[in-house]
Amino acid sequence: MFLSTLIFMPFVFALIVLFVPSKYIRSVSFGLALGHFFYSLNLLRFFDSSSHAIQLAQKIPWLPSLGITYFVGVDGISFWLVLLSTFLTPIVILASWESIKENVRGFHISLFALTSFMLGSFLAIDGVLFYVFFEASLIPMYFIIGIWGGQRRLYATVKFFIYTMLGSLFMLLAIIYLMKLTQVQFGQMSASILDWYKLEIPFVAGEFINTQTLLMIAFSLAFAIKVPLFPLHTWLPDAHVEAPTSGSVVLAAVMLKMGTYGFLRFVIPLFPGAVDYWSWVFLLLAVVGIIYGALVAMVQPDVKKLVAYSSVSHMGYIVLGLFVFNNYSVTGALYQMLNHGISTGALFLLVGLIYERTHSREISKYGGLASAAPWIGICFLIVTFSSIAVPMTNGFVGEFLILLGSFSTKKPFAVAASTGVVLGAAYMLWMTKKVFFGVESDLVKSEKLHLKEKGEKFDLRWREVAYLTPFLGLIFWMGIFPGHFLSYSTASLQHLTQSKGHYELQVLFASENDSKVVENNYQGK
Amino acid sequence: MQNIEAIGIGQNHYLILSAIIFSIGIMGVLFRKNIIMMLMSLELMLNAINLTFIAFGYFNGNLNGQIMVFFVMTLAAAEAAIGLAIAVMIYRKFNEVNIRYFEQMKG
Amino acid sequence: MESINHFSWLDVLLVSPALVLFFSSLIPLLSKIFNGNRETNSFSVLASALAGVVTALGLTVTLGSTHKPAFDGMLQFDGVSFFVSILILLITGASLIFAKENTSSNNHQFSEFVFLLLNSAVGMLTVLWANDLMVFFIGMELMSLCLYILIALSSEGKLSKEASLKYFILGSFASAILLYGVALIYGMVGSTQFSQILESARELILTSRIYLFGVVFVILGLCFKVSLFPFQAWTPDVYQGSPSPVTAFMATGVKTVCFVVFLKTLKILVVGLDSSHKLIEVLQWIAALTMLLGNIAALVQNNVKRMLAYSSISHSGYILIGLIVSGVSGDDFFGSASILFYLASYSIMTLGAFGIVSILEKNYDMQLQVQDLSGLGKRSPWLAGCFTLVLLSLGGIPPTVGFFAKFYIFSAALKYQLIWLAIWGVLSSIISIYYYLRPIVFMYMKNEEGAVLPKEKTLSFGVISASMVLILVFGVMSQPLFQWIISALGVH
Amino acid sequence: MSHQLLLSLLLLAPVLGFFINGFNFSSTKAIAVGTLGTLCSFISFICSLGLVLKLGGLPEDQRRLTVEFFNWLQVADLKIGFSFIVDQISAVMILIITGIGTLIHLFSVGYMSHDLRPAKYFAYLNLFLFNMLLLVLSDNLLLMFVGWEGVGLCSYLLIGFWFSDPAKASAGMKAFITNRIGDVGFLIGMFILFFQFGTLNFVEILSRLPAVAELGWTGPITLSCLALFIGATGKSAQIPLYVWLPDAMAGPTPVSALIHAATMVTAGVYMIVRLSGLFVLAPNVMMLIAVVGAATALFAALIGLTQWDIKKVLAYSTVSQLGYMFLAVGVGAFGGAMFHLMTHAFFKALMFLGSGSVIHAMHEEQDIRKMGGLAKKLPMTHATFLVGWLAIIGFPFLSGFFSKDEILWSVYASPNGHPLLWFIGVCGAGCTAFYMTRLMALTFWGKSRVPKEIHPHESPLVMTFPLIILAFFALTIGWVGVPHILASVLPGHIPNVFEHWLEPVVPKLSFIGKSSLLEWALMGISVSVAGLCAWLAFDFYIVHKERPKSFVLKMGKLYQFVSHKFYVDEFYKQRILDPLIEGSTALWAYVDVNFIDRLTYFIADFTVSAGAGLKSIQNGQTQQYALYILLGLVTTITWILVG
Repeated sequence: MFLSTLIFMPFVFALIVLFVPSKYIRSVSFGLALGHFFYSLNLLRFFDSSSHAIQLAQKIPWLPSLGITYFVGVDGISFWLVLLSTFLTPIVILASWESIKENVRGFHISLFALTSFMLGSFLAIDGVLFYVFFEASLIPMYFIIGIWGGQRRLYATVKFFIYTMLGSLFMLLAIIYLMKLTQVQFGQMSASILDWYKLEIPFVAGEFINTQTLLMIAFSLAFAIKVPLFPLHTWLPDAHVEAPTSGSVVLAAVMLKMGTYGFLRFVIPLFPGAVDYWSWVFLLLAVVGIIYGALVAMVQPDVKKLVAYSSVSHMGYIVLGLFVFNNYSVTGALYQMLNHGISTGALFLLVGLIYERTHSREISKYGGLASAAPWIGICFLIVTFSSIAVPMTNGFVGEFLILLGSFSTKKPFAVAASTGVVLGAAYMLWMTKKVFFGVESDLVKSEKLHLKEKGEKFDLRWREVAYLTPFLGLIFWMGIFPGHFLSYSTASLQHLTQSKGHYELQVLFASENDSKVVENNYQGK
Repeated sequence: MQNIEAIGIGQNHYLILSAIIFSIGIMGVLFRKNIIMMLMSLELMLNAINLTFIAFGYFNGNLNGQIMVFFVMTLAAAEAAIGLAIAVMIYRKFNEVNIRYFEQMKG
Repeated sequence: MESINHFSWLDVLLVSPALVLFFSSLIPLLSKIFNGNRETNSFSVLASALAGVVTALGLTVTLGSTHKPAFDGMLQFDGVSFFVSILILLITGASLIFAKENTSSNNHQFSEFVFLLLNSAVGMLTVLWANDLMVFFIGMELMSLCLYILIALSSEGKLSKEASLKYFILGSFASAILLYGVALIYGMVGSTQFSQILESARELILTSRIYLFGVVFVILGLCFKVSLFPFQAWTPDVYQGSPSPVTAFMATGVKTVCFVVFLKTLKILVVGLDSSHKLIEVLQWIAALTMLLGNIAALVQNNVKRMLAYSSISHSGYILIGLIVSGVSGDDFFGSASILFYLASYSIMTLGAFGIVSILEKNYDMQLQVQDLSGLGKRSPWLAGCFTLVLLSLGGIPPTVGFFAKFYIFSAALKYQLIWLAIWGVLSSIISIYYYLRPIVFMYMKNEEGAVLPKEKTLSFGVISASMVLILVFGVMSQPLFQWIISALGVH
Repeated sequence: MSHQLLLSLLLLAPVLGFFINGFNFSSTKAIAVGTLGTLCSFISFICSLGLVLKLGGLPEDQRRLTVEFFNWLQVADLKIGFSFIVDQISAVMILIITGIGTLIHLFSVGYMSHDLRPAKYFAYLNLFLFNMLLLVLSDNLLLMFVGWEGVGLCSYLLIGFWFSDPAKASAGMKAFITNRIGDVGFLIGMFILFFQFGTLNFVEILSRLPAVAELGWTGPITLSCLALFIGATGKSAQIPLYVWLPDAMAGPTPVSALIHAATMVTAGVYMIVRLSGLFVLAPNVMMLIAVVGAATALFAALIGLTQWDIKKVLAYSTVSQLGYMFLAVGVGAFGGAMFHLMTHAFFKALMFLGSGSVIHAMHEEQDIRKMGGLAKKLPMTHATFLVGWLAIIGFPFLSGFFSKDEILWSVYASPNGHPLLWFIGVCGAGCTAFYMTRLMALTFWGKSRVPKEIHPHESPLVMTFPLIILAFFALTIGWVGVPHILASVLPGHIPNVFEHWLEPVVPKLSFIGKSSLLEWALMGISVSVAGLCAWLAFDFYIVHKERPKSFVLKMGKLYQFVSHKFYVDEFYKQRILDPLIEGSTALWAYVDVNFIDRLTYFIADFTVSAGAGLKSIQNGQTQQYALYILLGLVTTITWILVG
């Protein structure tokens, strides 16, 4: 019940927000989200990090005619992603405190719905349930970008929606096909991922048209668009640029992770043969993405676009780590998912709060911000260092493990990817230099004056301090004590990498009545 | 009746005839511009069908065919009534019975 | 058909829902006549009509799902007809409510309107129950003829008349073709009763060209009614020109009934489509082209009703996939179940959609454009929310019922290796997302103010809200509905 | 005190200073924050002294103190502890770092007294100390890399300390990015080592080394050494990655003294010495290191001849001296390299601080053409600078003399060495003597060319005191490593303490078969070349001042070429950076915007126009609709009958 409560609590919050007087919406939402986060911390208590099984599971019949169940559970792979999602909700509520002025109620409802769907997709162990959450999460994000976004928000949001939808619908077909396979092979239809792991999916090496390869392509398309992997990334810069700060944060920090999580949960364990055979394609795209994203980020005139392309580059590392598929690289990739969530999330928050002050995202209009707002400068520098993987920050651990893992078996890819280390530093520092260093630009000066007249602070305000501090804390905590975080995932990842091709997972149910025997009352002929 | 068969007119003749009449009806609907003429063509099609029914009924040796025809005739009447009503209404409204006049909605 | 000595009151009881509908349809008309051709209070007209519908619904539910022939085997009652007749009665009730609160239908001829609508519903029920090609045809004509006039009854002066004329000419044309098919089948089988056709179909379909012609004619006649390519051309024009409540009624009721009959006739006339793979091929192409054409053409529409019409065409394509599955799958009912599920969910969504359009129309000659919706999200959040939900559901996005409808259809398709159709369906539904999102964009994301401002239309609001609830409930818990359909199909 | 406690304190003191000053970064009380920073640094120095004494107290073959704080990263076979090792090599380093560091902190108190953000400065400086200590003390490559990047980071922050000047901010960025290129090499080297030996711990790696040297270029040891050397070229400013160091002079001068002369830039040398057991197994790489070192030594010295900025001259000098260290390492004279590292740290820190004192006195003027005759105005600075000058040109019996001589001798005599390398080294030494004398002459001697509005004055004691201390060491530190031949003739038989100290941890060179006569001769040659060049410079800039001009006119293009630093920066900009930027812009424009997006639009537009095309089919004509029905009918029937 714990996980279900976790998933559906935000829905209830959304309902509550519907009836809260408009004056209190923000504070009530913040309180609720914070409560939700603290509630989710119970996971640390309940979770047994020494086991690789699906834990705290709950399974009840949902659509028994097709063997579809409401089946949720958590393991080392999804553990931190869940906490990351719950962690971000109160933060983005704080971050949007002043920037969201219209339709505040709707915004918070969307946000809560989004949280629910994201949690659901990380916790779902049933393929169809996963799909439902995965797909449904598009809707609130669509609204968040479309309603509270910037100038070209319509273009961006529709592009985002259709792009993502394009991939996921093919995944739907693949899910259905897997269900059909369970019926053929086990005599009973099942949408449980755990059953799918046991399937023998026909695979012919070297041929394009075979079941496993096609299914892999269908799944990968969905996740590759979500990640996004080069060359399917063009929706991302637009979506990020147009989204409001909070939207960008959630999009970058959690929603993109749904793609990499999908690779880890579905593609890699389900289609070992095909993934093995075709992994070079993914590796190639990942490496191209790393370099391409970095190169293109270097020439962006828009801060947010730069950060967005840096996301493309960083997500390339994660995919590289996943498809190299050894213990180091997968651990690194998982860690990098969190890192990217933290550092890119913080970057978007900072870019957002700068935008709130100056109403411009054009890099060339900035300059000398560090003199005008030293605290913002410090925060930005720290986050930049995390993003370019300076040791002692979180980013380093992930990137190092990914590169180390890649180097053991895929040397050329690792070497190519490591150029991203240099390029990453180049574009981030270039941007930092242009925006923060140098003489205060006219824009900064006038906006500073403007705020001073209004009696507002130009440097970091307390609310902003409140939501940036956790990020900065995490950046160092995760960088200096990665063991605290990795220990929860080690068992799962080790099991995953060691049982390639015969991956199976046990289930530990939260309690007796969380596992009802599922009667499959329809058996087709 | 025997005479008909004696001179070699069989079921197929009737069917072909009715098919021809049906086709004429179709052509009428397709190419006549006058709504009234189109309605008449529709009636022609229905009557071709009636012929088919009768022919089959006769050659199959059961009466159902004939009974069908009564139904069809009733329906045809109802259809004609409604069709004419619509025709009259639009003639009153638009002073026009050319089908090409009614192309407001398209695309 | 020897004599009527099998007549029993039980048969009358079985058809009593239709009778109740018919008699209740007379009440407003009679009261108008006795009032000296003056229109009585539209509310009381509605009340009496609704009372009839509710009584019919009550009778249907009470009679339950029986498997009985009636009237000498002319009618056949079974689980499917039970399920669908409930659906039809609900649709009728909802359409009546919309009609009462829409200016294009609630005019000085509202009594006539109600009379015709209820009789059209009677026609639908007849079609549903028919166990004989001729009865089926008569029911269909009753349904259609009423609709022709219903469209023309609109207060709106130009487009509705044109729509009525178009629908009448094309409908009659298609009916004639269908009837010709009936005649040919009759000629070959010697009877029009389904049970007798079934006996000889397996042999005839392989040997007799004329029978095959007949089957093709009947099927294509049905294709016209459910607006499949290339017989879809009338749909946008007619849907656009008709009063919105009538459109709602047509788009849901007619399509549902005709698809059910389509399913029935396909099974009976062709006896397992495997014996006629050519026909299957044609139907596959029809399905593919219909989905594609409907979705692509809808992309460029600005008129909301016209857009929904094209969307309805594309949905027919999806349903046809299920139909093909149920054809090739022999006695597995998964295809049939998926169709029925799709029809039910499609009806809920489409009723909601046209209901909202009906509410939004300021006056009878308003052509609702997408641009008119601008800013609706602010002015009328509830209605905008409902429309959003409907559109997302039509687009098949979870967690709505539309998603599960597509899910079942695609499941069925993949189960019987119709992979390319499933992929085609997926591709075209991606196209569809664009136009389903467009009104949402206008409602929430445009700053300018649109033309529409919904007035207090409580009853319609109620119906729309109910359909929203159903969309969500069945979206989250589609099992009960699906279970019901499976049991209606006679599986235990 | 136990060595654990000492080490903790050694590391924690600067961190503490960083945090206190960092959170208080807007404080302008230079004295207070400076004292705090210096104090922290001094505590570290005391601790390192304590540690070294402890280490010295141990028997020779057990001189190794290890401390493990916690397990940092553990994934499968990879176990990286937050653990440290104090042995002979790191002992030398921590003494240099904290000792010179403390002096430079002290100097900074005076130097930064008028700055707006002294607290921030001292915070960064303390952070640097911490990272540098991390670098030299870590017992594994990964933790070393942490310090390695950490010092780079601090260098970035301190070079761009006055970030309001875009040029200075750019210099910091350039330093960081250039270093990053090297760091990639370091990373890759680390990966190869890890997969070869299954560990990143220095002690374990060295204990698992094979016995025989690896020939060829593609063996894992050679490749890893090569990659690590690339890392070293980045950090230690060797060809081809040296370009950042001259620009790094944008930072405050004490920073240049500490980071860009004494400590950080020598990290590459330190790393190679640390892994000397590994490097000797890769003779090809060793050869490459020697060649690169020699080339850098000469190349940078040549550029140094033509520079007019006092700090730039010193910067190129640093690059050049680092080249000597690499030359030494390359020929296997690890001890010599460490020795030169140490002496160079003293005299170069001294000269940088001296130049800082000059700049301070000149109100931030750095052009030596606008100086001259400062010896009178700045007597103490001049005196100490003089010591530095003598040390660097290799004046006999000063520190530079001993270390440079040892290197040159090793280069000539080592089995890995080559007379040609020795020749290059001597040429470099000649150039060094020339440009250093030139610097002295133009800055301190001759007539004053100081602009009227500037009134130079001697720096306060807080600045001159460190100068004096450093000068003292620059004079004397060489005596810890007196060469054997010299020791044999000098009274008292001074032992070579330094060599003896390092003996257990670095491979020793054998000079069997090389006569001491040869050594004497070579020493004589190098000293006289240096003396000659120094005299030449004196002649050029003091005696015959018109000569440089005519000389420059005579050399024409060649002079231009050298004074523009061989156009290396321009080359990098035009051939690498500009194409990269242009290429990226093109990539963005053509791949993203014009290809992927265009393709997307094309598909979308195509679909939409297909929809518009369907409008013409749906033309509203009833009879045409009926025709479609008929056509559908006919097609279906034909299909079924014929198809």
